[in-house]
Amino acid sequence: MIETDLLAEFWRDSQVAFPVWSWALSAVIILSLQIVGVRRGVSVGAVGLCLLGMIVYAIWSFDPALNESLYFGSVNWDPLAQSLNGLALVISLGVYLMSLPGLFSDSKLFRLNYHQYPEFLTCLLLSGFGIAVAVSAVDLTSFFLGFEALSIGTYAMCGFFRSQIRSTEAALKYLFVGAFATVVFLWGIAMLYGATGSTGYADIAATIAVGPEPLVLLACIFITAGLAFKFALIPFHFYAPEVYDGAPTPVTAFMATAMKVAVVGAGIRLFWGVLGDLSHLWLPMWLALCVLSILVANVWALQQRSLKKLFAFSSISHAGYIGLALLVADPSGSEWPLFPVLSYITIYSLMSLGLFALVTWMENRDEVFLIEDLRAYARKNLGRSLLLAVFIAGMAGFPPFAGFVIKLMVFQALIAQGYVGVALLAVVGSIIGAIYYLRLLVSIFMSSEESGAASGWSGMLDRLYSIRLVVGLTVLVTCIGGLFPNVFADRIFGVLGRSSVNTEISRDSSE
Amino acid sequence: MADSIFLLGLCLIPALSSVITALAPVRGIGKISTVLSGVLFVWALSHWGGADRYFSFPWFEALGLRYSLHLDSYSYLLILLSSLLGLLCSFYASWAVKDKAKAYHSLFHALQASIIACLLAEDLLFFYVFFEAMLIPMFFLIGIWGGKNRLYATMKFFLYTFAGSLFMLIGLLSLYVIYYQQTGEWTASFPVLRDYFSQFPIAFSTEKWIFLSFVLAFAIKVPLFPFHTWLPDAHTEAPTAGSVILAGILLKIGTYGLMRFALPLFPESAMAFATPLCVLSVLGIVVGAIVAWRQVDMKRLIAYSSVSHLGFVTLGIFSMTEIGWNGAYLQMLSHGITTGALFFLVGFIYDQRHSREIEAYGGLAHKAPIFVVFFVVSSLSSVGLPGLNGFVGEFLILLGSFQSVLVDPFWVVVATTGVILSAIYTLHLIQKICYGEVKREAVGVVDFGRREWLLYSPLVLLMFSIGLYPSWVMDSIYETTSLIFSMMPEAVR
Amino acid sequence: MTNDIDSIFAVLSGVAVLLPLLGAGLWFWLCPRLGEKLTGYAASSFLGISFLCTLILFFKVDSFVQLEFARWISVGPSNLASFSVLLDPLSLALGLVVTGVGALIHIYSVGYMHGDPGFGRFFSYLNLFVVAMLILIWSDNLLGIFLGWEGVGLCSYLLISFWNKDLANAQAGKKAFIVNRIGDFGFLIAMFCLYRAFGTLNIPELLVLVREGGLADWQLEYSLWACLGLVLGAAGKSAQIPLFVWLPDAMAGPTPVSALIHAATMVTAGVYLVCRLQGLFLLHPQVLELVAYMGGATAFFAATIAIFQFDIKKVLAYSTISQLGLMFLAVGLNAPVAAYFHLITHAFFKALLFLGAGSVIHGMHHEQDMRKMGGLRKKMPLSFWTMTIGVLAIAGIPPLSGFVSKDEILLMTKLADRPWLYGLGLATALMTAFYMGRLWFMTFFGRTRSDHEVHESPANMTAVLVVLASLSAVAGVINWPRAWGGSEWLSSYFGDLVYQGSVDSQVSWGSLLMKVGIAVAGLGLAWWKYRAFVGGDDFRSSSFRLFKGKYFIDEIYDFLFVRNLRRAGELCWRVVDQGMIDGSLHLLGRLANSVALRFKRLQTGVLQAYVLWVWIGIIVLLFGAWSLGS
Amino acid sequence: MTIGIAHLLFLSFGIFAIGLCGFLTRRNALSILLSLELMLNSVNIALVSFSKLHGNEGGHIIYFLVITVAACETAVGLAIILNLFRLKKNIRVDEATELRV
Repeated sequence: MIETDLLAEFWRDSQVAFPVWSWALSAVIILSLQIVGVRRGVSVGAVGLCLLGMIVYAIWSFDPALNESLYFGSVNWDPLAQSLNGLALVISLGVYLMSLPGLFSDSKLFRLNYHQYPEFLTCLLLSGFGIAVAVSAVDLTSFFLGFEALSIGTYAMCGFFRSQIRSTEAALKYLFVGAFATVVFLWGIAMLYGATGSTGYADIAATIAVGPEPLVLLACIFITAGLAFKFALIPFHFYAPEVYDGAPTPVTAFMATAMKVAVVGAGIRLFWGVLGDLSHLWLPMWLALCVLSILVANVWALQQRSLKKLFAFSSISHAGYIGLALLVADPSGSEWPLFPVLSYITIYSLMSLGLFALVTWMENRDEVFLIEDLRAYARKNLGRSLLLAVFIAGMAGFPPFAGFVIKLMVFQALIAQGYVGVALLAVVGSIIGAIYYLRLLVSIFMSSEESGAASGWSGMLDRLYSIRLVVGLTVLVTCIGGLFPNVFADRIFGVLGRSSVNTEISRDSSE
Repeated sequence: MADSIFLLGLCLIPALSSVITALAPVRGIGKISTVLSGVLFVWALSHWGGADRYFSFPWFEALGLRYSLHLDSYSYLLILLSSLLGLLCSFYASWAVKDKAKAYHSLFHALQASIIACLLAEDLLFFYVFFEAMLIPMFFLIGIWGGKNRLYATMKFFLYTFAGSLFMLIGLLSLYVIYYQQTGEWTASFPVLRDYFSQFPIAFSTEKWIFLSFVLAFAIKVPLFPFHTWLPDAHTEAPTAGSVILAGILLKIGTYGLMRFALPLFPESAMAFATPLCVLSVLGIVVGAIVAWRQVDMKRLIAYSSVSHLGFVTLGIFSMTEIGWNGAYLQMLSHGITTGALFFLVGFIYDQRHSREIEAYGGLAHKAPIFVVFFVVSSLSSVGLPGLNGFVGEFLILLGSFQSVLVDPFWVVVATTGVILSAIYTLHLIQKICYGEVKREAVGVVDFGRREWLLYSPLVLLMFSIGLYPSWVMDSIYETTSLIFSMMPEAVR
Repeated sequence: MTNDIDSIFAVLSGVAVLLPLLGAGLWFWLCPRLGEKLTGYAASSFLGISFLCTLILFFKVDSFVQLEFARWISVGPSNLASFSVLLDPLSLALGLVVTGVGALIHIYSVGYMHGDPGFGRFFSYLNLFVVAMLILIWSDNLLGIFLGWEGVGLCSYLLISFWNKDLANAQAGKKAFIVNRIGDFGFLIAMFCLYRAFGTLNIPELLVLVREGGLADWQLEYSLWACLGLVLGAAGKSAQIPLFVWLPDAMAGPTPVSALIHAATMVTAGVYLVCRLQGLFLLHPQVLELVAYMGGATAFFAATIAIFQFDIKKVLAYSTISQLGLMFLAVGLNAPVAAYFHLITHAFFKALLFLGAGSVIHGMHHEQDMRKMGGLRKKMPLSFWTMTIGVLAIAGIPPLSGFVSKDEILLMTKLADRPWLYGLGLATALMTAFYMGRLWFMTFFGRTRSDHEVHESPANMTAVLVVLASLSAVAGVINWPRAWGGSEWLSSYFGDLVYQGSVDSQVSWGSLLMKVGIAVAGLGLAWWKYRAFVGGDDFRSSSFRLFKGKYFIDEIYDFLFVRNLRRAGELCWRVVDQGMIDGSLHLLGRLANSVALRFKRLQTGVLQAYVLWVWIGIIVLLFGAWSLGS
Repeated sequence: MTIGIAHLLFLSFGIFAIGLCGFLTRRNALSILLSLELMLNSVNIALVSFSKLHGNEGGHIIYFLVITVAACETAVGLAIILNLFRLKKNIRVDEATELRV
């Protein structure tokens, strides 16, 4: 006999955390529509509507003061979770809009594989659900549940183009290496649980504060390794280039951005919330990993021939920057520690979303998209190459664009916390980064040889203007973000940054 | 006119004209672009002799970063020079640039906009943003309309400057953070920082590194001796109007930065590092000159001569004397005019015969006498003949640095040998091109038309007017220099 | 009352300087419209007017006048330099010579340059030269002098490479400008030292400060360096020992140019400068000693070369260097009046000799080699007689001006008891007489060796020759020594403006006879060797190879400086720029790419390798944390 | 002697090591899946033993979750392996190097 008050509490929590389980609800709706046997277009439209509804609700219900722990302490719905969930929603909408034109594409590959398009979208929604849970989890179990839902959803999406060996192989690689990473995570969780005897973040933090056990050191290592894997930092990054190259481009966009959003949310809570006092253990490791990945990823990208592999390495180096931003999100550091990390993750996600949308628009899915295909691309399609130039300048961090502002935030925070040496290394990294970005610009605009294959491709038939919408909005963000960062930075992050996110993180301000 | 309207107009006119030329029809693009540059020039001219102007609006409120614009005679004269050269370049490009003219003019005006914004900037980070933003239009100008191995040149140009200035960013941010740690308030506005750090100077060990990061970025831009190897490639491969603006203005942003930001902010470390930097400048003068003598390509010769002339400017700056500074600033202006004219002249014959080899020409004095007159006058001004603008700046720099306590007179004597070396390579160039029998390429050269007269006469008039009566420029320069020096610590004055 | 006199002086000096400047701007585009004759005479009349103004000034000005026209270079309050005029005996005397001889040469050039396509351009340059020369001698501060200094250097460059179709002329012009520039380098260093020592560049102020004395030792040290710089500048401009190489090559220009610039006026700028700043030089007697020895050595050395030249203008060029050496000798021994006197007389007879040579060349259709001339006595009588006066004057035959002024210098050297220098002076006088006689006999006597049909020069050229001949005959009276009943007008005119060394009034007939004997002996020797000259080489034996090769100075300079500078340039370009700096950057680039390639090989595509790397990562973290933790 | 937490941990580490070796050496995709399962179960043992140590049921909850997640992963894994087989007629992992451009 279930006590009625438990049920009542569960029902009340659900009303507050509607944005979290609304993902799962919409996934269920789509599946039920499929079972009913509705036409494919209707269910695809339904997904769009659900996503839009969720975004509107998230914006409407955004309340910086709200900070409740729900579902018996397993999830904590605070501004950090709300904003990252909103970002995940925007990313999913972007991926949805990017993959939409595939329906009308006449190439055999799309016609064959887009029969399961609604199922693909269900995986997308379920992965989104995973992010929402992972971002707001304050308990080891919900943290594990969130990450697993996200990973498994993404494995499935990677393999969407069943008829193409590249996509299947990408899925295979991603699954096996990802599964291993899950085992690493599990060991971390097990040891943490073993050392402290409880799974809630608050209790773990309390026990650690009393007296840290040797087992916790092992737990730190495994959890850092797990998060580093999801971020694809250097020693754990090997899967990223091939999976990003093989998977369908919208999925690559999702992996490059959404995974990082989940890791940022979980990382803040885990690192600064739970293991805050042990920072002398995990901080040097995380710092080394991030700096290594900024430098090595940029060097590694110099010799890449495939465009998407190049962007994979660039996203690895950006992950390094986000890692550094995470590093300086120390609550005792500055008056609003989360500012650099959140501004970086948002601008970076929107920029790379736009970039990959542009790549989907330009690419011809049947063959590998090499860099030399882009030679003298500006001769025939000037518009798309100008957009590409803006994104490249943004990702490389050239000043008038938003990419520079977010790097500025990270450098400023690093120097404020005394990591001047790290800032210098990060600068060297972005110089190396500038090399291959410039090479790209040079080959697109300035090469005098005959134009590469890309100019010949007709590219995705964007009848519903969905890709152009995504690209247009993100270009706007990149330009406005650079020249007038005040427009959005102050309102959204100032508020968030300044209001103390009262999970365990901001314990100090209360003490 | 209210400060805000004027300053915003100064920034927005080139930006808008960049957009307008991008959208305008291809047919009359040359005229439209020239008219727009003319508007900017007149707009800048209208402030002649006016008092300083201030205006600022928030850029990033949370971090106390503001778009703060400040116009004083240092930035005003450079803006005037930039808009004048811009007008001449647009006029020149209206008939010289045929392929992708719209993109050319649009990028050109974007370059003007970022230069002016950079010169007006008083907030350190705002200055940094446009100090970098300048590179992108220049990168495309050199890359698309450049010469044979333009790809190498433009990559090298962009990466060199980008790398240098990123280290300045770290220095800048550490200054910004130190100010926050000591006063608890975020701001990067230059006067606030300067006044604060003149009362509570930073420990010399940290100030040294910040100063060096500033000097590194500006040394690459100037270029100071060891960092100059990007200049010859960038100048040789840039299109004519591009190399005029590159030589005329972009190099001066480096020296302007030194005079405006680096030295006033860190006088102690400036004094400590003055001697080695002066020695580097003198090396730049001598090496730049003797290497220029060995060049076979005209533009490369003029590029190395710019390295030599700007060696004089940095010598004047680092000697930390009032005369030296006045001379340095005047030399910046006159170098802009002279080298601008020289690049236009080389462009004039390059566009007709498409060859920059010195050996390919000869005996132009008989085929294009008017061209030779202008060429000889500009070259003599670059040699520093008294009565022309090159001499006044050079003389004041050498006189000032001779009085300076920071640099040993021996080095100033070595710098003065630059006067001989500049005569050697310039006369070598004049003789090879203008005198002797009419050789291969020179046969086809057509002399000046009406539009060339219109293009070159303002520059030559400026050369003579600054040469014979420099005080119409010197007086306003002197005001700002004495203002800056009055804020320097006692030891320097 | 004083200010309206000043205003008259201002107008006069203004007209004297600005009129030719206006002319310089007019002639080159007015000439095609007005025709050669009109342009030439208009230019000469402009010069005539400015000569008249100088003449009026010469008579009107009693002690000295200082007028300021406009500010030039000033840094805030401290006014470094302004366009201002200092009219005193020194500048007015030279001003008269410059404008007088200049006007005569302008008239001569109308005939000489007849039919030349660049006629207008030539007269513009000549007018510009006179303007620059006047600025040089009339300016009251060192920067003004420097403006004139470089101006005349520029005009000499433009005029030497006037016929620039032939690359040799352009090369000579370039050489002249660069060597002058080395002199200007010395001048600049002097100005910096003076400004640092005395804080001003204005000459009267400077001389007052020097005369007050009580100078700190660092001021003395800087003024020493300043004097050395000024000597280097003077040597550069007046073609003395280290920097004389440009004058012989400067003969590539038209002959009137050689006459005006490289004989009468520009080359004397060095002497004027040292006389003007004599107060400063007196602080450092050892520098004056250096000047004296430099002058003596140059005089002797140039004379030895002149003997072996076959080109008529080259002989006169080396003779000019030699005579200038004598002037510097006089200045070095505190005899500036003797130097100035010789300067004035030299201006007359050297201009005469050059213009005479010019008319010979004009007659011989631009043939300059004396071996191809000879026997022109009958064909060009007027040129012959005027040239004879010139040759006799420079050789030092008594009544003529050359004898008087050279005797004064030799007298001063004897009085200053410098045995070596006196010996050099006498040897120079002997050699001068010999090579001038050689020139005289080779050109006008013996068989006519040239195949051209020779004709006398037109009237406007010969008239100038006659005027100059009479001037160089009579000029001795300007400073006729008291010992011979003269009034020594020039030294009284200078008065205390310049410091005069020891002057002795009684005459020593012995040394007088000895000097006349030397002149006659020189001419006799020349007569004996060249009366039956039939062409070919006159000094065959190899021992004279050193002299014929002009001591190989040009080759030595080229070997020491030019080639090394070229090699240094190549070194700096190839090794430093492309090798070290660019090399290291490219190395960095290649390094990055090779590392990238090695990384790329790590991507084997095999699944297990990636998982292994994950595990390795964890193990590394473990060791890192363990070592950190313990 | 009683079975203490140390013994249980050694057991789970042992099984984990076996699973890892299997994972790294096997060529066949299916056997890799099997070794993956083995590794997951080794963690389960550790979880349950910690739960026994601390006497509360935190470990058991995670254990149940791990089982469900392992099932899902295997399902997706099998689907991908099936698809791989359909395309390449063999499921040898070291030949799946199409993406090594």
